Amino acid sequence: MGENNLTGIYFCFPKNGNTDVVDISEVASYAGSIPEVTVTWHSGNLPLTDINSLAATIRNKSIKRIVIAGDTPGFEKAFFTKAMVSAGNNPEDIVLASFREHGAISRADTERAKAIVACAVFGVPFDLAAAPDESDVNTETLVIGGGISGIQASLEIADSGNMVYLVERTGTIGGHMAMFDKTFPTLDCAACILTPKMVEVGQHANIELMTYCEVRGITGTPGNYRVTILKKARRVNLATCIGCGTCSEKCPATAPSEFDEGTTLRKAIYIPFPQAVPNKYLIDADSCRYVQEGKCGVCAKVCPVEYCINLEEKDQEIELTVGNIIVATGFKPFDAKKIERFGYGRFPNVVTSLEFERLINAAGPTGGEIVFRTQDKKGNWIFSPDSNKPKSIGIVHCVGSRDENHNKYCSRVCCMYSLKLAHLVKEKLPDADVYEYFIDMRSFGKGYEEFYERIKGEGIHIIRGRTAKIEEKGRQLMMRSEDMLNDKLIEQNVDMVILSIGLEPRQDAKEVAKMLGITTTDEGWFNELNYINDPVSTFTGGIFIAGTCQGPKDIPDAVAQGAAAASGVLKSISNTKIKQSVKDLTLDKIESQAKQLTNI
Amino acid sequence: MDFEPKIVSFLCNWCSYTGADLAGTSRMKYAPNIRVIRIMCSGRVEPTFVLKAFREGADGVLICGCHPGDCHYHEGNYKCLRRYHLLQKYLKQMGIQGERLKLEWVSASEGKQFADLADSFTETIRGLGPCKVKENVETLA
Amino acid sequence: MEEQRIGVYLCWCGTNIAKMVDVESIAEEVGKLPNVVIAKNYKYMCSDPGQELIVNDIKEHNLNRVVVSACSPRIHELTFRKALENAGLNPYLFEMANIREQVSWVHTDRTAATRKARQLVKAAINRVVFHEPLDKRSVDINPATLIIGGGVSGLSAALEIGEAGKKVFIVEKNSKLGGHTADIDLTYPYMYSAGQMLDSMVQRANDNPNIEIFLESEVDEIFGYVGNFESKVKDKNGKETELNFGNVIVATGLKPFDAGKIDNYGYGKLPNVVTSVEFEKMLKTGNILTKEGKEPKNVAIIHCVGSRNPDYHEYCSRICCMVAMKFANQIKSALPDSNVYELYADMRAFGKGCEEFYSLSSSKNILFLMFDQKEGLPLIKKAGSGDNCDMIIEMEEKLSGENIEVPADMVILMVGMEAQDNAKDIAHQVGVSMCGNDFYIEKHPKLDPVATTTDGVYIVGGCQAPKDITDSVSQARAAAARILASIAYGSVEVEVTTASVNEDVCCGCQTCIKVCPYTAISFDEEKNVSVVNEVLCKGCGTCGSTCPTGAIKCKHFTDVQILSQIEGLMTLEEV
Amino acid sequence: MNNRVDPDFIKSLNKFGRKDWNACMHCGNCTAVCTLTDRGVLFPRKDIRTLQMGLTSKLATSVEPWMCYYCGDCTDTCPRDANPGELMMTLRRWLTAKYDWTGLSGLFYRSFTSLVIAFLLVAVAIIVIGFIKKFNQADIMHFGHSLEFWMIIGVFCLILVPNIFRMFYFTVIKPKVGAPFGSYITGFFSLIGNMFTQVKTLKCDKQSLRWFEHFLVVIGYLGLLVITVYLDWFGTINQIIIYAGYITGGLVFFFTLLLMFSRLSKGSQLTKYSHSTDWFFIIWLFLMGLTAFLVRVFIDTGLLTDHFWLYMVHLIILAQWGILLVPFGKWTHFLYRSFAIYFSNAKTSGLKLKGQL
Repeated sequence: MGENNLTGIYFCFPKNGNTDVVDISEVASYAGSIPEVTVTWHSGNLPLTDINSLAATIRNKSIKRIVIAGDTPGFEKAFFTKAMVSAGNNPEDIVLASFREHGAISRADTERAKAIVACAVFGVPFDLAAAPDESDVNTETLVIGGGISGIQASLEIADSGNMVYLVERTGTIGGHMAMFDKTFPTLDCAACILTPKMVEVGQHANIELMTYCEVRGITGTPGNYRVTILKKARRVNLATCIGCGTCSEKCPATAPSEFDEGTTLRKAIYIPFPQAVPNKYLIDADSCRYVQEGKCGVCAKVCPVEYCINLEEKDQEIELTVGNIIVATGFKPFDAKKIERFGYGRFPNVVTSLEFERLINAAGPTGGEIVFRTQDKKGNWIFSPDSNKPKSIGIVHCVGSRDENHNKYCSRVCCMYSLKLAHLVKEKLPDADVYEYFIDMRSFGKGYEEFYERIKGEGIHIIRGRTAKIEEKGRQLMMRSEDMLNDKLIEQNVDMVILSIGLEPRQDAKEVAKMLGITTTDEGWFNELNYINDPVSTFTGGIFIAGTCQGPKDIPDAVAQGAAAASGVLKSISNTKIKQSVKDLTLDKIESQAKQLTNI
Repeated sequence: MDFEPKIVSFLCNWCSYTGADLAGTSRMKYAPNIRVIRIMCSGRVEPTFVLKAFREGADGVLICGCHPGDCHYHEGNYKCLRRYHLLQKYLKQMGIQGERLKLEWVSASEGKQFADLADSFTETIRGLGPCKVKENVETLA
Repeated sequence: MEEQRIGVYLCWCGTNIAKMVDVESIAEEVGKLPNVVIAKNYKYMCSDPGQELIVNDIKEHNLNRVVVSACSPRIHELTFRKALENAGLNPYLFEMANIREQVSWVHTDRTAATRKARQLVKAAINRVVFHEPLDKRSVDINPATLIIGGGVSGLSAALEIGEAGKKVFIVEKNSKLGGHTADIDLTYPYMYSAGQMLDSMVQRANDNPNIEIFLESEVDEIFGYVGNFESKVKDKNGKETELNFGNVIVATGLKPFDAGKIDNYGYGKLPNVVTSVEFEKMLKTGNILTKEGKEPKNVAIIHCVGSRNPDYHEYCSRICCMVAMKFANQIKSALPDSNVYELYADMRAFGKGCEEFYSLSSSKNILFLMFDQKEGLPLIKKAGSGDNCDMIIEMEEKLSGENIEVPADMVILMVGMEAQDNAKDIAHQVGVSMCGNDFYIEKHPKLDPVATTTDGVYIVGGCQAPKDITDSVSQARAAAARILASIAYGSVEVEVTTASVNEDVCCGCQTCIKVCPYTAISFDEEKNVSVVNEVLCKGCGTCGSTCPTGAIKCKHFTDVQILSQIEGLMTLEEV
Repeated sequence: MNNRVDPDFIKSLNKFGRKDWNACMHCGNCTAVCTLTDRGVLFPRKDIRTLQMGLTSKLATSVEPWMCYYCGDCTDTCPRDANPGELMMTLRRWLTAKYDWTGLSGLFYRSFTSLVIAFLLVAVAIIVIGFIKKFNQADIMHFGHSLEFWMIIGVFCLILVPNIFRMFYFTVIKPKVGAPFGSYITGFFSLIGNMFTQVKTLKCDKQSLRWFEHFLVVIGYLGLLVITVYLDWFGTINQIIIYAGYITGGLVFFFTLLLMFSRLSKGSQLTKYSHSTDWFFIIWLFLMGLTAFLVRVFIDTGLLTDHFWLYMVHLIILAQWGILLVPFGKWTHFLYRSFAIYFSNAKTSGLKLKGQL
């Protein structure tokens, strides 16, 4: 460093109106105090325009290096590169101090922002300087969420001979994937490929499966976390239940089946679905008459096993100590009711894609028959096998996604699963007309584009133009859209409409993040340590994120991430040391470590 | 008493056997004439097995494997398919109607399809009447 | 053959079985059969008392074979095998008859169901007679790992394993690590510096004693099997190094499509038509200039060059849309008063933060024009004198249906990505299979995206299919997880129910070698017989059924086992 | 070459209204959600595309902007906040300028100052005339009356009619849609109907109240026009005429007041953004109604002689209205709209003839 290597720092102010951001002026004054820095300047909120004057400044002040600091300073880089070149400098000597990249997002992170700037000035990669101390690690791991990512992560770790606690909120593992019929683009059935893995989890010697449980609190430090888990009263003894189903047969109380997206009814004592793991019954307190009204208790009477059903069972809390935690809490589907123009909830045959997955599933409410939604005696809208079949079906893409009024982001999977559903409809109802309305067809993955081409060849009408509204026309539904590639306005009458709903963070994502001490995006997706090259670690040591809780993803990507998170865990177990949290590093520590690295 | 076909069927462990189990777990009903032998892959099915079945008095033999492309061992089901066509020729020479041997793809999710298949195949065989092979062999012997 | 002492156990499964099958009578009958020492029926065989029943009987009546007829073996075979083990009996001396899923739950006529159940039990008894004790086998894992390719995927995998304290060899054919990422200026969607990111990764790799890097080197053929591979690394001076390793990660990445193949775009003929790769260099060096050294007023970016087009590659290259968007932003930053046109087909902004990036870019006066390759590519022509621009792009704009002209001083072709030229050779060397596009095939497209059908060999990053840095890193780490797990475990279980060759009977026709999907069978020239490598064999039995001389025996699914099972099914018809 | 894309055009359009239609990603929602779109009549997305690409000559042929009554549905539901509704409004301004052969309306839209200057000039002219006539009440009121009369004739013959013909040329002749002659005859009556009722507005959901307000203003305005110009409201002694005048005048300034408030409160999408000319239009309409009303009150109460300035003010406003706002401002929209419908019907029947629909 020193005289012959003068550094100028440019600060970009955030362009959006967001107020809770890093205090730029404070960081700027700090930067001014670093000896190597000659000049710091910023444009306030104005965008840069005059390259020549900038080049002049660089020349006059004989600046050799430039640091661009800000939330996402990369947007200004090309401008500076040009200026540096015209000032006769080496464009390689531009360093980005990106606050977002290293997790300095809100005003509270101003200290870290300073550290980021410091590292940039010293020319030391931030993640090298910001290396936390290491400590011993407990070899046991907690995995939160029993969806496909959680399952994958658990198996990877358990196979290494280390203990895993897999905590799942519902009565069975499997997550959303278990609900799907086929999976794109290969169309192999979700259950066939998933259930063997579920069974494996259930039987694995190193996995303690804790279904119907929720994580309530976490204390301690990386490598040595103490976790409080709420074991909800299942009221059926997992050890002795032999899954014969007599109880369910006799149970008088019913409720909409969560697993079938409420498209059919289940009993109050039930197994979520035939291949559930553990394949044991559980009692849903909200719909159980005994729990609610204190009478009934038929299940306990008919149960062939003694003391298997205990209606008096209460919730209890368990304490665990683990070294690492993998968060794989997944997503929640967008609530289609929010878009009134589509009439979901008003028109019985406007269904969500997830409902349709159940409807078309061979193991679903109708054994895979595509039928109209009908009302049963009690007035519940359900799919019953004996009702009629639609002759035409419309599919609406991007429901709740790519929309400033709802979710700005793209949900990544809808295009493909919509194509898949279209294909499945054709398979089951070859004479049915299928109309698919999309904005951009995002078939990006391996074999996806080929799948798209295949579907096009199956006589499905694929139309570019977002459906704007759905109205009831007699017994049918009218979808109004613009077919912009053929310069037409389409008012298409169909019997049934599938809304390809997007993915949303779980409603309690932000609380969970708080409990774990990790951060989320504005929407509530968990933030990774580095979006580009560390997508599964977080700023908290020993806590990893996997699958759709980090952002929408398809199955292969979720699986890969699950495994990737496992690798983070195995890394620390394998060298018996774990890194503490990056977020806890002080400015001084990072500064000094950076200085050391420069001296090397 | 009227004729009750005896049917031996070979199911691959990964798709068809699982499918047959699914038919059970979802309580689908089908004819009790099918007797299942579990093998790892339809590619394992030897001609001898089929002939043995007929020799022992089976009226029909049903082989089920994963759908093309889904084979757990990549292409065992294709191997089986090839062998099946040869077998068909051979059976005819032996005076056994080709319809008595059937090869079908049943995936792990197709419990319903398996149940239907069991019924339809039973009916086919019922239509064909008893297979005489066993008696013939015994009279010869 | 020692005396057969078989114990038969029928399960009621509460009423699930008993309701439809007369288990007691069956127990009574089969009890009379030869070799059957005891036949019992119990309410719940799977329950702990049920299992104790078996264990005790084995000890008491020193049984050496056990048959349980209950639910599907897919549910409880393991349970009962464990029971046998607890009783000190080899778990494979066990057979299960499925009389719930495939009898009691699917039939309605009790007599018929009972008859069927009886036959299944008899068949199981027939079969179990010929069962042989099999020993679980496992091979030790060499903790070292070979990584082919030092791009961002290979690098992340190396760091993951190396920093876990395990040995890693990276073999990179170029003179520096980083692959394509090293040529990139910024990454989308947050415009982070690829260089800075890579610097730290490379530094970590260099500083790590566990990571051994071979630059400008290539791997020779790889021999051995999971846990115990060996190969040679040759550097450019022909210097060879022997390597032994337990796992292989293939991270050979991909290469850009050759834009010269598409006439319409005049790449190579028109000086100011450049590829996205060349433009990245311009961005890094900071001079976005035409060949004439002028700043371009109009810059056109053409998407899907070589992608989504059956004439070249049908697949989508996954990242070009976002890279193009990134270019547009950088151009607008460096040349604020230039016009940027994006000629696209579908805007694939699917990643985290990408759709937001798209809408942000839209607000920067970037003009998005849609074309459809199926109905003809845009045509780039040299502009006339009066046009005051260098080139004219003629295209049919799909969103307006207009035939339009787009002025351009520079055209950037977003070239797609395709498999490396030497993909096939590598595939042969490591023994992975390829799909039509020369990308490597994963073990399972969804649930096993990084493993291959060859145990111990993993494919990550671009060589499996085009993908961006983030997704490549996830894959790399996924593979690392597998490897770390296997190392930690120290050994891998290998299939027990494998095939084996009876050398006296084998005629050396080598048919089996042709049909084996795992190249597990090799030929012993001297003895002139086939030899099964039981580590590679997965026990599908295809070879067994193909073998003309019956020399191949498929353990636990031997001919005699199955044939006698058939007999069992057919006997006891009219009791 | 006129099909050369021109990304700069969109910037030049900013003068005519709020900017940033590049946000549009062409999902087609706006066109589909609109209740007024129909086969062959697709907007606003297509116009957004044309203007993004800067194909001005194509844009000039579009009658669609006149079909929009700005209910705001498209803007409410736009997934990119691209505000298509306001775009239609802006295009209407741009087209008005395009049709106007004098180029003045374009000038007034683009520069506020020039508009103000024009207003001052007119005011000065009136005052000068006042001087010449020595502020003799009878003379001036006579002059005012004839001024009104000639103004209407003049504006109509010299500006409005030629502009309508230009519109006809741009939208029908140039794009060469061979509309059958008959369709012009048959369409004529609906043209008149639309012109005075703007009944198409009712096709928009939640618009009926606005339509009613609008309708009363038009009635009031036309009524006042007839009564003052042809029945010489300020001169007459016929009680019926006088009261009719009061009512119509009242209507005008009362409902314009309402409209002004709604613009200030910015309740609906329509009223969110207001171009300077919108304000001029509505305020002057209001002032006209008000002053006319007061003048007559003063006449009846005999105050006018002492407060003759009031009539001068009225006259100035009247002149500014008649010479500037009517031919070059928003007033023309009600003509263009009706003719747009007239032409587009002709167009569609033309297309039907070609079998393109």
